[in-house]
Amino acid sequence: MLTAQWLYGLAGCLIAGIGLGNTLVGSSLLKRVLAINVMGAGVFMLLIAVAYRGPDLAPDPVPHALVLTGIVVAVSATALALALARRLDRGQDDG
Amino acid sequence: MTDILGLLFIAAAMFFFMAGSIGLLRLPDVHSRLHALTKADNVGLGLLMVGASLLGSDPVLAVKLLLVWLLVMAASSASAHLIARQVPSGEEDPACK
Amino acid sequence: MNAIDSLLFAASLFLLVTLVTGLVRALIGPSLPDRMLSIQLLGTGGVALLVLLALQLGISALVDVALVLALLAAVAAAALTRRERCDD
Amino acid sequence: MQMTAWHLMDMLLALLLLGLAWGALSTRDLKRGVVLFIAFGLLLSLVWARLRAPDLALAEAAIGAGLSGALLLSALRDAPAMEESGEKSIIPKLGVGLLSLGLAGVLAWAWFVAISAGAGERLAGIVMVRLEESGVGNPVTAVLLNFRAYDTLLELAVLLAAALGIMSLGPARRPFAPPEALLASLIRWLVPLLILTAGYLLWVGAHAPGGAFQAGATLAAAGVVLRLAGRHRIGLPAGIRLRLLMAAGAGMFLLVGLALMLTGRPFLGYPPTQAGLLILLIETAAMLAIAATLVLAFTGGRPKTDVLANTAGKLEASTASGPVPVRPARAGGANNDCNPEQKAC
Repeated sequence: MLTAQWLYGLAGCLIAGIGLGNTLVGSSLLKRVLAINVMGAGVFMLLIAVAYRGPDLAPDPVPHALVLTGIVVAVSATALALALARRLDRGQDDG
Repeated sequence: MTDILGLLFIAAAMFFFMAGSIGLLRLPDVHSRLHALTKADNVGLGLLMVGASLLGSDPVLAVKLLLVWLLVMAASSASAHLIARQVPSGEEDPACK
Repeated sequence: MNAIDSLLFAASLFLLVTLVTGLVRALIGPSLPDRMLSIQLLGTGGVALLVLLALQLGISALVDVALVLALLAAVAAAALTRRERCDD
Repeated sequence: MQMTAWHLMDMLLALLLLGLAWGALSTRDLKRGVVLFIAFGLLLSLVWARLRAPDLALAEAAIGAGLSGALLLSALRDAPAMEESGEKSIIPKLGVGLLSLGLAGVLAWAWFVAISAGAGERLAGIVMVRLEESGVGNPVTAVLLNFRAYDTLLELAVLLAAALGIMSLGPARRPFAPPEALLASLIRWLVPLLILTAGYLLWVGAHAPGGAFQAGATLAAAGVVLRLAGRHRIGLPAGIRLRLLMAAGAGMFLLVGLALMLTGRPFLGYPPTQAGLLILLIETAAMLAIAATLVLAFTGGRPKTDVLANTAGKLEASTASGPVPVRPARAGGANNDCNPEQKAC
């Protein structure tokens, strides 16, 4: 087992944990959106750590493809969440 | 021989990057930090690109690296200018008030 | 591992440490432009680190990554500094 | 020596990422949080490069460091929605801590299982063996557009759904002020270069790192820069053509899949001789759709001059009754660039 897999894998787990905690208790909507993104990034790190095979070997392309999909979905979900937050704010102004 | 020259260039680049970081950290106000950072880092990157081109010994790579350096210079001088313009207005929220 | 590689490693480590040093400014601020400056440092330094990694790992595509990073660095700075129109 | 050098770098990077994640989320100052999050994205791009994932590094450099940053920095302007709510979470602190630890633990367990599984069972081997039949030389592109094309089709559908959601939530933000001279000259060379780079990434994605996602994000950056410079025309078409463009990615995928079924092949089962061409076709459409969606996401809503949406708005205004307040600006948004709730307008 490679040290890089350990390091990035466990860092990914912790980052996902930090993200989840802040998603639950975040003090503002924007903060919660950031937290969800951080949580996703942690999971991505975990997957890419699993795909890693060492400095001289080609890594596993399947997790790479999964994470690439994930990055794009994450940014579109973030944009949707921000649009919802903006809309929510206007709703409060109206009411 | 070219390898040694390349490494020397990279070592010189490291000096400039260090100077930029220290400047960013130690200088007293945002304008001087901007000044130190933008200048030092772009010189550092230029030296690093020369070094990497010498080590890579591939003309295509060298052209690409040169292009990237020019881009970074143009982009960072523009953004440095934009950031500098931002400062006097009190940096705060640009919404219409 | 030959001497050139070890020296490249040393350089990338050194570069990473200078980037961390610069990130302290993002942490302490105080103003938003101050923080953005450290992002700019991370952008330029990131390009440099990518070039070094490209040499060390032998992945020439990392130079393409550096190119994209260089192009996109300007976008974030522009996003920070632009004002919305309000005179109409 | 080599191993220790890598270890030092890995440790530094992993600690730095942890610290940035913590710093971005633990601060009460949102500006600081957003800037640290952008730094987190930039650093993540370096980590992908270090872990030999240049495809991801490209996507992260374009999206994580560039587009997300621009998106979040503009969100900072919507101050009221983003302010501290002051509400206490209903979940007790201990519970949150336990849940977070639980997630970290479950992930660590999953990671351990994945790592310790026999190397022979991995999909990587199958991908590498069958790469030649896929029509492309880049294994990540092969997985995305051939071996697991369904995933990517559904991803484009998710993207379309997000775009539709954003469009239906309200009008776009107000446009930006006209650019100063320096920014004007910046976009004069930056926009063409971004478009050129997008084309390059799309093309090179067949056999080297790159592809529709990275290209789409880079192309979107061109639209974002134009928007930031206060341009009215940012490359997005209007009306029905905008909708068609946003649906182009998933649509082209479906068309190709169905056409293949007509020839007696399974859905999205490309014939090996034409696979390369078909993949390029789908990727081109996907790139355009991704770029349109991301630019639309940055503007934050449907275009102010959107004919279809404005007719819909008028209908809404004429049929709405009772407690639902319909403000005039939404129905007649085309002739008024200002949101009424902004005090200055």
